[in-house]
This record gives sequence, structure tokens and C-alpha cells, in this order.
Amino acid sequence: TSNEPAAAPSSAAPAPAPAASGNDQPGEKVVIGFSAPAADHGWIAAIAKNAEAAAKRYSDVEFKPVEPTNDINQQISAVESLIAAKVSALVILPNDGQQLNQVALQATQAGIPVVNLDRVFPDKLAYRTWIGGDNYGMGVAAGHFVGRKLKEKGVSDPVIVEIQGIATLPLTQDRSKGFADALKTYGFSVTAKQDAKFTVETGNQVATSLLQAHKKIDALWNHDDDQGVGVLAAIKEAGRNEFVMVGGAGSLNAMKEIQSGSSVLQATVTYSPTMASSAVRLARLIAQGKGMSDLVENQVPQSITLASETITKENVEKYLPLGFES
Amino acid sequence: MSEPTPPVRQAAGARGAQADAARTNLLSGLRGVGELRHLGLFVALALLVAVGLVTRPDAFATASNLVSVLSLAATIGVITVGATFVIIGGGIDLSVGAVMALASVWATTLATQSYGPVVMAVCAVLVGTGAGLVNGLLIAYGRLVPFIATLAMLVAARGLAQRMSDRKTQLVQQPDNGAIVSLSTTRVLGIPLLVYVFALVVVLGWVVLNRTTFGRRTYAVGGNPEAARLAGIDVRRHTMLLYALSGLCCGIAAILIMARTTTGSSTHGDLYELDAIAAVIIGGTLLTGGRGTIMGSILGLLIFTLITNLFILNGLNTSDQLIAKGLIIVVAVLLQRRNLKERAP
Amino acid sequence: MSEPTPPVRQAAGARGAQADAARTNLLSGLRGVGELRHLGLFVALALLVAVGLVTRPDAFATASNLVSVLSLAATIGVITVGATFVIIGGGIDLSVGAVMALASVWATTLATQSYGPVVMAVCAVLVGTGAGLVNGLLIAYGRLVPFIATLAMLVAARGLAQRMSDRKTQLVQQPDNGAIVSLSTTRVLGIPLLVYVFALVVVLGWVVLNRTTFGRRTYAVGGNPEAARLAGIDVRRHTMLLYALSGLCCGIAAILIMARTTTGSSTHGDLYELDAIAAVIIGGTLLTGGRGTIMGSILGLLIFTLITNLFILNGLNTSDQLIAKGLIIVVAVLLQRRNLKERAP
Amino acid sequence: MLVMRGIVKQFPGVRALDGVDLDVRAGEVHCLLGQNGAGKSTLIKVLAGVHQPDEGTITFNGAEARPGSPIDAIRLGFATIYQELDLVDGLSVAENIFLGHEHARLGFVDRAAGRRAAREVLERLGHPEIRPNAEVGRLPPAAKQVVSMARALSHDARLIIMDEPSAALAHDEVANLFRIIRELTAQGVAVVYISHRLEEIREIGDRVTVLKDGRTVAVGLPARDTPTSRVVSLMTGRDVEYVFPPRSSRPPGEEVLRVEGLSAPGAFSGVSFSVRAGEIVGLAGLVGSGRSEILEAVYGARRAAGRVLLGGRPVRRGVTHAVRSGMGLAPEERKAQALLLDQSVTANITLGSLPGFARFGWIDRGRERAEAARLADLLDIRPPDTERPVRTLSGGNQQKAVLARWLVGGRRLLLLDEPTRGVDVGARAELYAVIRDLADRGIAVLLVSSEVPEVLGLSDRVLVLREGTVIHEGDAAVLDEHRVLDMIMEGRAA
Ligand SMILES: Nc1ncnc2c1ncn2[C@@H]1O[C@H](COP(=O)(O)OP(=O)(O)OP(=O)(O)O)[C@@H](O)[C@H]1O
Ligand SMILES: Nc1ncnc2c1ncn2[C@@H]1O[C@H](COP(=O)(O)OP(=O)(O)OP(=O)(O)O)[C@@H](O)[C@H]1O
Ligand SMILES: O[C@@H]1[C@@H](O)[C@H](O)OC[C@H]1O
Ligand SMILES: [Mg+2]
Ligand SMILES: [Mg+2]
Repeated sequence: TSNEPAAAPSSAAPAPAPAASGNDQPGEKVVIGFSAPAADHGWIAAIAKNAEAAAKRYSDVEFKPVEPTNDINQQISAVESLIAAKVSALVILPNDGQQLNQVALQATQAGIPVVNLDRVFPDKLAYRTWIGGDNYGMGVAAGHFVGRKLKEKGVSDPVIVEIQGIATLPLTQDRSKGFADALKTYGFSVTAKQDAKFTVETGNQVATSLLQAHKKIDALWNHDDDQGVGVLAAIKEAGRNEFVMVGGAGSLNAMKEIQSGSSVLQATVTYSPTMASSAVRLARLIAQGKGMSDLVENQVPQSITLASETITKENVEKYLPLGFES
Repeated sequence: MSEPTPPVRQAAGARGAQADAARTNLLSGLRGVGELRHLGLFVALALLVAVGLVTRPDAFATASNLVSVLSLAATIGVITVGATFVIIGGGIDLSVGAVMALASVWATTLATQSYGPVVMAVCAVLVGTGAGLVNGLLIAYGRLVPFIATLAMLVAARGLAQRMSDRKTQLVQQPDNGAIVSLSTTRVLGIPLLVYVFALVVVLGWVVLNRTTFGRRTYAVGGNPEAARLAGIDVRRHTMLLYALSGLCCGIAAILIMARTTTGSSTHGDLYELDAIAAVIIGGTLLTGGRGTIMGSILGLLIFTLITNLFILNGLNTSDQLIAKGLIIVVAVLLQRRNLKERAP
Repeated sequence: MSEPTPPVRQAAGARGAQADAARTNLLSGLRGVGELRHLGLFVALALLVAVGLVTRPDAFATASNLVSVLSLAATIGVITVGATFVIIGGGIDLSVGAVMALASVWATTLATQSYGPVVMAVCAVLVGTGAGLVNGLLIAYGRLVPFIATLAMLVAARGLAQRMSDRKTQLVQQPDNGAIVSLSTTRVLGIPLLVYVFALVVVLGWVVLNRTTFGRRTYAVGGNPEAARLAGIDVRRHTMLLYALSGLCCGIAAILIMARTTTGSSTHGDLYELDAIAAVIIGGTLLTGGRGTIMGSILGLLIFTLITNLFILNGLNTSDQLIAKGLIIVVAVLLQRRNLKERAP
Repeated sequence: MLVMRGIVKQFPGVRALDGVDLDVRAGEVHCLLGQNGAGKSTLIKVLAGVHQPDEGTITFNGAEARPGSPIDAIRLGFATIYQELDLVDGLSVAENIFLGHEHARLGFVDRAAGRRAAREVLERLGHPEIRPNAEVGRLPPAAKQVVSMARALSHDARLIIMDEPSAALAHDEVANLFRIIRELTAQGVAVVYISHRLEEIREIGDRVTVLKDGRTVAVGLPARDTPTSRVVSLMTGRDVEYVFPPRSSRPPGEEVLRVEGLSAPGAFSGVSFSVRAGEIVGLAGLVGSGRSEILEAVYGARRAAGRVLLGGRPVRRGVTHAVRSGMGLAPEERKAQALLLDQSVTANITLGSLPGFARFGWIDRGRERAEAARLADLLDIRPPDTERPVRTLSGGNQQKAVLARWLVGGRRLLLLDEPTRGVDVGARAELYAVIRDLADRGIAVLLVSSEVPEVLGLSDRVLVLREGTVIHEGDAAVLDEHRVLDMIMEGRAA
């Protein structure tokens, strides 16, 4: 949240440790094009900001963002305009990997390396490198946390509720699958799930009715900390605290709730927007023909999956600087 | 035509009697229709309630669930009252959701919050009314088509809200400004305060629409603007006021949404415009203006809210919800179709 | 009145001459107005082009950028043609985006894809037309208000599309069905095929609206349905056909969006309804029906598309874009305000 | 009391008023005469604050008056009954009457007071049967006209302007109207009265001002003593009287329309008659006697029991079939039921016969325009520019456009409901000639008119209706106005 007096530094991008081999030294001038969905909520907004902040750190990078949009048709146009402008590398977070695949392929064919961020292009020919979070892993992490907690309490046949993000995104389906798979190992399953649309208000609306539907809940996983603000408000309004709640993504706000120790929200599983900072750095390296200095290889790897970490009261201190403002 | 008066009287008398009979028919017809209209909505509501009772006997008919439904309906309900005025007045307001978002963001900026909850509430109301006034000015004096003017406002208000909030969700500072949130958390007779606010707005809306010159003139301005002008009504000024009123309702709704979500955000109220207009129309108000009731709009809205509530109680997924919702809308309207005959081609 | 004919003829002759002069004045006057309306849109377009030339002299006026603007406009452009018919005919179609999505999903199911690209295209068109026909039946014969009937269709079609696709994005199988995608990738004279499809739909739409009995009746049905009925037009049937036509356009648009995105998806065409209606209205068509032009709608649409393109080229951030977009809409409409005078209250 | 001097009003392409003078004295009924499109309505709209004059002065009781809006005019004490009914359909009778000056306190409406006052005014107008609570949209045209009058009376105006108030009224209602006018003038109220019915002018008018082509051609003529021929020639510049074309000497041809036992509950019952080729059959009756309904039922636009045969064959229900089999209806409310106001005169004229101008749906616009121009010329539609939107025509000329629609070839039966409503004397004679000419060419005509002389003068045969049943059928030539009036009002049975 932006208006916390104690709000964190202007950029959520953490100051990086200097690279060992001087990769940060100015090199060949490169133009990096950037396209992402409309910044209509905290996570995506953090993506855009992190990308920009990462680019600013380098005097040899010219950053060219295009109009973020939630309309596929327009994002295709936007990427086309970047191809026409002959940028040196592209960072693309597609609204939908499958739908932007073709235009990414065009870019690659035009000799522009594409760094695919977050939502994946189905066709490996369409991109040079993918970096993103582990959606399935996120579900798994949340599932394990819930499973362990409930086992500790000795609950059998628990009521487990899941609030998803946008239902039509593949990442949502991955997260749910991971969650279900992990729960299965404890012999548990999800009792009810509903999708909210990643906004505070929809989170609030869906949670309000879900809480009515289930008078006693044992655990609740909410996929997204942005909508989580609304979910928490609904829980407080209903005066409910009998269950464990786990969040998703890792917003600053969620971390503070966890830190307080008095909230139903006891953990969140990360899906960090810092990936955008890394993506821009990777794009720079690729465009300049450099490798990652901590690795042995001469070139940047083909894919990098961030681990989804579980933030709890115990380790939250360490994560606070990485939390994004929702 | 030399001595017309006596026979005419007589004839008029005769016809008077005949017409009286016709009148009785007509009236009972009218009443019937009037009731039927709301009857249709009541039947639809009753059906939904029945479904709820059968499918979730445990969860549906509980006081707490009903209160939940009302709390869910409150925010958009307040907006629907304003939308009813605008639509009866022959206009349309697409900007309602965005204006509510803007008002919520403005009221939750740190600067505003530092003055406490009263200033926050006043701020929300002023921002809402101000935006509505701009709509009204553009439409009444700038002669823009309402659809376009309020669409422009929708787009611009969302943009402004994003800019102001830097696209972040702004928390209501508690405990300092907890008074705002307490609208949602404090209950009187088991009912949260914001439901009372909703009820108050509905009652006031009804009184203004049905018992004041402003209300009467709203029907006239929407039904036949030329006739209204010839009757000496300042149609432009009235039109402007209608949009300001809608904006005022958005401002009040902003307070309620801040209370419910404990936040101000540029994403609040997404697609409210469609929902509000749909509720108004299902309630029997004509998009062409000149006709309609607050009661109908609120019933229409409750039907919508109840549908979603029922679906979630029954664990239906959103895709099936959408399909069912489409069908239910059609059925609900068919139930009251007769009243809309005039409109049909 | 013993010999009425000669004097009358004579008088008519004399008056004829006098009136001839008046007619010339009037005609030039009227033409002026006619042009002025489009002139306003042209001025707005010209201003946008000027802004483009000044801010991005390198990128804006290139052939590839103009082609890209047209490709971007094509999908919704086809839908706008259908929407123009519906709105001139006194209705409204909120379901366009959802119907396009449903058609794209249906056409890209594995079962359909196995029959090859032609069957996919036919399937898209049939699904679109079918959904439009359902809208038309509900409105014309079921007497539902268009706003509600098509809103219900919007909701239901999205739900159905989600169900059919299991909420997943369905790829067009290449190379087998690459013919579909080639509409977007194959260029003739440097212009992708789908732009030609768009142009063809616009021309056909214009011809039907301006040169056929169907078009003439559309104006009549929208302008005064009762008069149309008493003049012997089957108003219901015509109304039904208008929605079917709109659905047909959605089906064609579905083919184009499959070509552009190489996918069918339940998320395609989100909020197209608002954009299409806005383009139609900016183009001078009245929401009350009976008036309007295809040309105006297309100009309106191009203005919207160009705004987006300019923003993309100049890398404006979203929030500022929204604010600017709102302002530009207002200015564009003010430029052509005079024509809308009648509508204003 | 009221003096207008040199009023000029220019519309795009038309100089509607070109230096008009008008003097109205307190307590008089001042009649305004002129052909369709002469500028009468425009003049009174200037007075009512609807239009701003481009030139000229208005003084009222010695002071300069320039109503800039309807509100100003009402404040000055001018009340207006407009030619086109301007009521709000969704509101009740009482609400319409007091619209803009409601009985209210602090913005809160006193509905009971409004209803009471409305009832008073309606009683004064002789229409206690119109209920203050009734919804105006559901009233028949005549009742709407009464509400319009009630609204004007509700203002306590010093000058009341009436633009063709009698066009929608039958003669008994007109008598009522005159009684009110006399009451008003007795109290010193001035009335400006517009009508195309010269006999009304003679009965109620004191002085007459004649307009022609936007100019005043005669001021302050005595209404009772000026010979009709002089008035008409002032208006038209030629000598036409209220004369009907001679009936055809040929016997009527085959039966075209046959109606058997037509009944619609609450409107009419057991109506049977026939119309032959070349014959004009008139329906006479009171307002509300069901004449329009019968026409609509024959046309298939309204449900009714019974049989309708055209050329011996039953017609399938529905207007589309009626039109296809050769019927045409010119309805009584031109604005609501007939015209596409935003479309050109041409498009309005050809609307009923589009397929005749098209091949495979493709319209031959040249042929269409030529036919429209021919008909506009035949009916003397002014201005004779057929590409003008109908909205910009005067009321009478709009009416002619409605008639022209069914004069396009191919009709076997014409149903004309009040075809001359609002049409001026000269054009009326012209219309009569056209209708008779159509009949002579073998078309069957069924005519409804509230002007008994018109029904008698134009028809070959007359059906007299009372409360939805035919009470007399006979040769028009042998009936006279008094007998018909007696029949339709009964009570004074012949
Ligand atoms: N709004 C307008 N725009 C353009 N021309 C108009 C407009 N209103 C009236 N006119 C023209 O002004 C002239 C005078 O019209 P007006 O309505 O005053 O005639 P009128 O004497 O009342 O005729 P009628 O007896 O048919 O009612 C006509 O030529 C008419 O076409
Ligand atoms: N003042 C009135 N209030 C209520 N109903 C009325 C009134 N006058 C007429 N009606 C109803 O309207 C119907 C007939 O009206 P309609 O106008 O069609 O008759 P008409 O003979 O054609 O008269 P008009 O001269 O108005 O055309 C009848 O059913 C009658 O009961
Ligand atoms: O927008 C999404 C974000 O809200 C979620 O938490 O992580 C994945 C993103 O694509
Ligand atoms: Mg007139
Ligand atoms: Mg009648």
C-alpha cells in the first residue's frame, strides 16, 4: 500500500550485490523494449516499476516501454511497433502466452532476442530465455503449509477453501493443481474454490459469500495478495478467525500481517515481481552477448524458474525488503 | 352546429358513463400491471430464495447470510439509486464505477486521511459530486451525447485514480480513521451501519422522485424534453443536476466501499456501470427515459446479488454461474415482460 | 372548385421557381452540415495525425505503422459495422465481444479443427449468426428489452466459451489450419489479408445500408417503429434480422481474431461492446435510432485506434493515457457537436 | 394589448417569417389564417419564446417584451396550446397540466391539491370524465388535446395562443372549446386562434390577420363580415372555395372490400359493409365511436373477430399482408404513426412501396426520386424540395406527405383517417380532387373524418357509427349535416 507512512523504499527492487565479473560495467549501447499487461493492480504495477528501475541503473540501456494493455489485439500491435523500431532485445510479459506466441516468433525471426517474463510462450522458438515464477510450485508450497498445519492440529476431513485469481489464466490453473497435488499427500482435498479477479473488491465480494457458505473453515488459500486485502477485510467483518490463511505473491502488506502474528494470515507463498528486474538484466546481457557471471557458461541460460518460498512469522524479517506494495 | 351545447353535454355525459366503465377497467388494468411488474420481480426473487432454501437449507436463510447479501448490495445499490434518476431523466451514466474509484482514492490519500474520517467522507462526496457535475455540464451545456461524455469520464477518472494512487491500493489508516471502517464492522440490531446508509439513500431517493417537483420534472425531462421545455422547465439545468446527483451517489458509495474493503483503489467499481444499468432496466425503467421506479431498480439489484450469493453458496464455478446468470436474467424479464410491451418493436 | 387544375398548376409553377431558389440555399446548407459532421471527425483525425507526425516523425507516418493501425482496427471494425445497423435500427447489442469469443472458441475446438480451416471459418460465422439470431428472437418475438437480452447473451456466451475451452486458450493447429492464420500473415501489396476483409465488410455494409430496401427499412424501424409497421414493414422480422446481422459480423470478427492471435479464447473481445458503441456514437449515429452512417462509425473507430497507436508510439504510461483519452474523446465530439444539437436536452 | 412589428425569422434555407405584423386587443379572439407553411406556427412560437426572432419588435401592454425562453413567455402571461401535442406520456393528467408550476411547498409536491385543481379545470372544460390520475400516454388524441387546453388554462394567462386546437376535435368538442373561449374573453383575456376551418373563424373570431409566405397580407379584418372568398383569395392568391369535386357518374365497379361481422371488444361490434372499386365510403361518428379502430382492424393492425375480404379473398392478418394485397392506411396521428421525421420527404413517400422501386432489394434511386417529386408536385407539398427532412415541413405539408405515401401506384383500397387534418383550404380542395381522381381510376376509398361536411361532400356512401355499431348506411347525396349530427348524437333522433 502506498500510503503507509512507513512505506518501503520507492522501488521494491532490492539493491543487487555487484556481479563478480564486472557485468555491470557499461558496455555496448542497447535498446530494450518492454511490454506487459495494464498495470491495474499491485503485482503488475511492481513488474513495470521494477523493469524501469532495473533499466535506469545502466547507462548503456535505453528503456522503451509500450502501452500496457489487457487487450491481446493491442498488445500484439504494441510488440509489432517495437519490432518495427528495431530494438536490441525485448522483454515481454504477455497477457496470454499462447496468443502472443506468433508475434514473439516474428520478433525472434527478425533477429530480436525475446526474454519471456512470467506467462510462457508455448513455442520455444518464440523466445531466447524465459524467467518466471513457479506457479505449480506456489500451489505446492501453499498446500504443504496447510497440510502440515492441519496435521499438527490433528484435523481430519478439513474444510479447505481456495480463492483463485483470474480463472482463465493458465497460471491460475497451475497454482490450483499444485495446491491439490500437495494436499493429496496429506489425504486432504479442496472443499470449495471460487475465482476473484485479482482486485480488492472482487476478493472482498467472493470471500463474503464463501464465508457464509462455510460456517467453519480449517484453511483458506488466497492466490493473490492484492485481492487478499479485500479477503482479509471480509474475514474481519465476519469476525472469523477459526482457520489458517495463506496468501500468494508476497506483498509488503501481507508480510506485515504475517509479522503482526495476530492475523489469520499466517503465511504467504512468493511469486516475486522482482523477476522483472532480473528479466531486464538478462535482456541486457543477451543483447550485449554476455553470460551470467556466476555461472560457468558463456551465455545466459534458456530458462530460469524462481523458487516459490514460504514466508511465515519466523522468516518474514528477511523477506520484508522484497515485499511489493500492493 | 347552431346550438351545440346542450346535446354535447348530454353526449359527453353519456360517454362519460361509458368511459367511466372503461376507466374502471383501465385502472384495474393499470394497477394490475403496476403490481404485476413488481410482482414479476418478486416472483423471480421468491424463486431464487426457494432455490436457496432447497439447496443450502443450512446456510442460505440465516440472518447472517441475508445481512451479507445486503452488505454486498449496499455499495452498488446506492449507485443504482442515482442511475435510476439519470435513466428516468433520459440519460445514461457510464462513469459511475470509475467515479466511485476516484472518490475512494482521493479520500484515502495520505493528505486527506490526515484530517480524519469526516473530512475523508466529505472529500469522497465532493469528488463524486464534482465529477458528476462535469458530466452534467458537458451533457447539458456542452451538448455531448451522455453515452460519450460519461464514457470519457469513465476513462479519465480511472486514469486519474491510478495516477493519484500510483496504482496502489491505499489502506484506510486504522485506528485513526477506523470510523470509516466501522460503517462496515459496527452493527446495530445485528445489521452493519452501511446497510442503514443504503436504506436511507433508497428512501430519500424514493421521496425525491415521487414527492418533489424535482422528481416530477425528472420524468418530464426524460419523457419528452421538448414538452418539458415548453412547460417552462429549465431542462438543461435539470439535466445537469441529475448527473450531479448520480455523482453524489458515487461519492457515498465510495465511503461504503472504503468501509468494506478498508481501502481506496483505482480498481474499485469495475463494470459497475453495466450492473447498475442492468438492475435499473430489469426493474422496469425504460432506457428511453420518462418511466421507472426506484423500487424496481432495487429489486432488480437484489436479484443480481442473490444470484451470485446462491452460486457461491452452492460452489458453482464462475463459468456455470455466467451461463445460469444469462438464463436467469432472461427468465426474470420474461416474467415481467408484459409491462415492456410498449417498448418492443 | 369548378376548374381547379389549371390555376393550381400555375400557382405551383410560380411557387416552384421561388422555392427552387430556396432549395438551392437549403441544399448547400444541408450538404454543409452533412460534410461538417464528417468534417469534425476528419479534423479530429487530422489533429491526431499531426500529433503523430510531430512527436514521432520517424515511426508514425511509415507504411508499416499505418498497416498496423488498420490491422488493429480490423476485428472491432467488422463488429462496428454490425453495431451500426443495430443502433440505427433502434436497438443495442452488448453481446458482440462475448459472441466473438464464443465463435472463436467453438471454431478452435479440436473436433472442429480436424475438419480444416474452411469448416472452422464456417463454424465461426454460424455460431456468431446463431447467437445473434437468439438475441433477435428474444427481442423481436420475446419482447425483451435489447439491453437486457444482449446483456444476458454477453454473460451466457462468455460462460459457455469458458466451459467449452475449459478456460484454456486454444491454439489454431498449424500448419494444418495455417490458412486461418495466414489472413494475418499473408500480405498483398504490403497489406495483410484481414485488412481487405475489413474493407470488404465496410463496403458491403455501406451498400446494404444505403442502397437496398433492407437498409432503408432499418432507418424506418429505428426512427419510428409504429410508422414502419403501418407502412407494411414486418418490424419484428426486420429487428430479428438486424441482430442476426450483428452476430454474423461477430462471427467474421472471430475469424480475424483467430488469425491475429492464432488462438480461440473465452477472453477475446473483452469490452468490445463499449468500444463499438462508442465508435458508432462518435460517428454521429443516435442511440435512439433512425439516424447514422457507416462512414461515421468507421471514422470514429479509427480515431480511437489512432489514439491508442499514438500512445504506444510515445510510450505514455497507462494512467496518463486514460486521462488523455478521456479528454480527446470530449474534444473530438465537441468538434462535431453541432450535429447532435437535436439530441441534447 | 399585444403589438408585433416586422417580425423576421430565418431557418436554414427558409425565411419562415418575413416581416409580420400582428395587433391583438384585450378580450378579443384574434384569428390567424394562412396556408400550410405560411408561418403561423412559427409566429406563435416566437411569441411563446420557443424561437428568437431575427428582427422585429414585440410590445405587450405598452412595454417591450422579448420572451427569450418559454419560461419568459409564461411569466409575461402568455400561455400556448401547440399544434403538435406536447405532453409527457408517462405522467398523469394532473401532472401534465401543472408541469413546471406544480402545487408544491419547499419542493414537495402537494398531490391532492394538484388533483383537485386539475379536476376543476377539466370540469370547466366540460370533461369531468378525464381523470386527473390517468396516464396521458393512454388517452385518445381528443382527450390529449383537452389536457393541452387545460394546461394553458391553468396558467391564468392574459394571452392564450391556440394553434389548431380543433384539428383533433370533433364538432361537439369544438363547441365546448368555444364556450371556454367566450368565458375567457369575457374576462378580458385575449386569444390568438389558428384554424383551417373557416366556419370556426366565423363563429368564434373577432378579427382576422392573414399570413401568406411569411408576410402579413391583411390585418384586423372583421371575422364575421369578411366574405369567405376574400379571405381565401388573400390566403392563396386565388379563388377556391370549400368545394367538393363532382361525384362520378359511372356506377361503381366490383366489390373490393367486404367486411363481415367485424367486432373488437370495447371498441366496435358486428360491423359489416363493403366498398366497391371507384367508390368513396365515409365513416361518420363521434370521437371515440370506434372509427379509427375499424380502419385499423380492416388493415390488420388490430385484433378483431370477423372477416375481411379483399377482392373476394380473405386477407391474412397482419399489416404486411394487407399492404402486399393492395391496402394503404393514412393514420390519424401523423407524427406518431406515420412519419420518419429525420428522413427525407422522398424516403417517407416511398416507404410503403419500396419493393416497387427495387430489384433484388436494390433501390433504383432515380425512379424513386422522380416518383416522389411527381407526388409532391401533385399535392403541392411546400417547399417542393423532396430531399428535405420531413421534420422541417409545416404541419399541413407533413400531412400531405403522409397521403402521398399511398398515392404511389398499386393500391386497390385506401383507408384514410382524418386525411385533411391541419390542411389549408386551398390544399384541401386539391386533396379532395386527388382522392376523387383516385376513385375514378378504380380505387376503393374508406374515409374517416370528424368534419361531417367533408364526409358528406366527398363520399358516395356514408356509414354512421354510434358507440361502435353502424346505425345508418346510405347515399351521401341524400343526407345533410343536421341529420347526420342527429343520428350520431341520438337523443334527438330523426
Ligand atoms: N425548425 C424548422 N427548421 C426549418 N424550417 C422550418 C422549421 N420550422 C418551420 N419551418 C418552415 O417554416 C415555414 C413556416 O412553417 P409553419 O410551421 O410556421 O407553418 P404554418 O403556417 O403553421 O403551417 P400549417 O398550417 O401547415 O401548420 C415552413 O416553410 C416550414 O417548412
Ligand atoms: N375520453 C376517453 N377516455 C377513455 N377512453 C376513450 C375516450 N374517448 C374515446 N375512448 C375510447 O377510444 C376508443 C375509440 O377511439 P378512437 O379514437 O379510435 O375513435 P374514433 O371514432 O376513431 O375517434 P377519432 O375521431 O378520435 O379518431 C373507444 O374504445 C373509446 O372507449
Ligand atoms: O498478475 C498476476 C499476479 O497478480 C499474480 O499474483 O501472479 C502472477 C501474475 O501474472
Ligand atoms: Mg402550423
Ligand atoms: Mg380516430
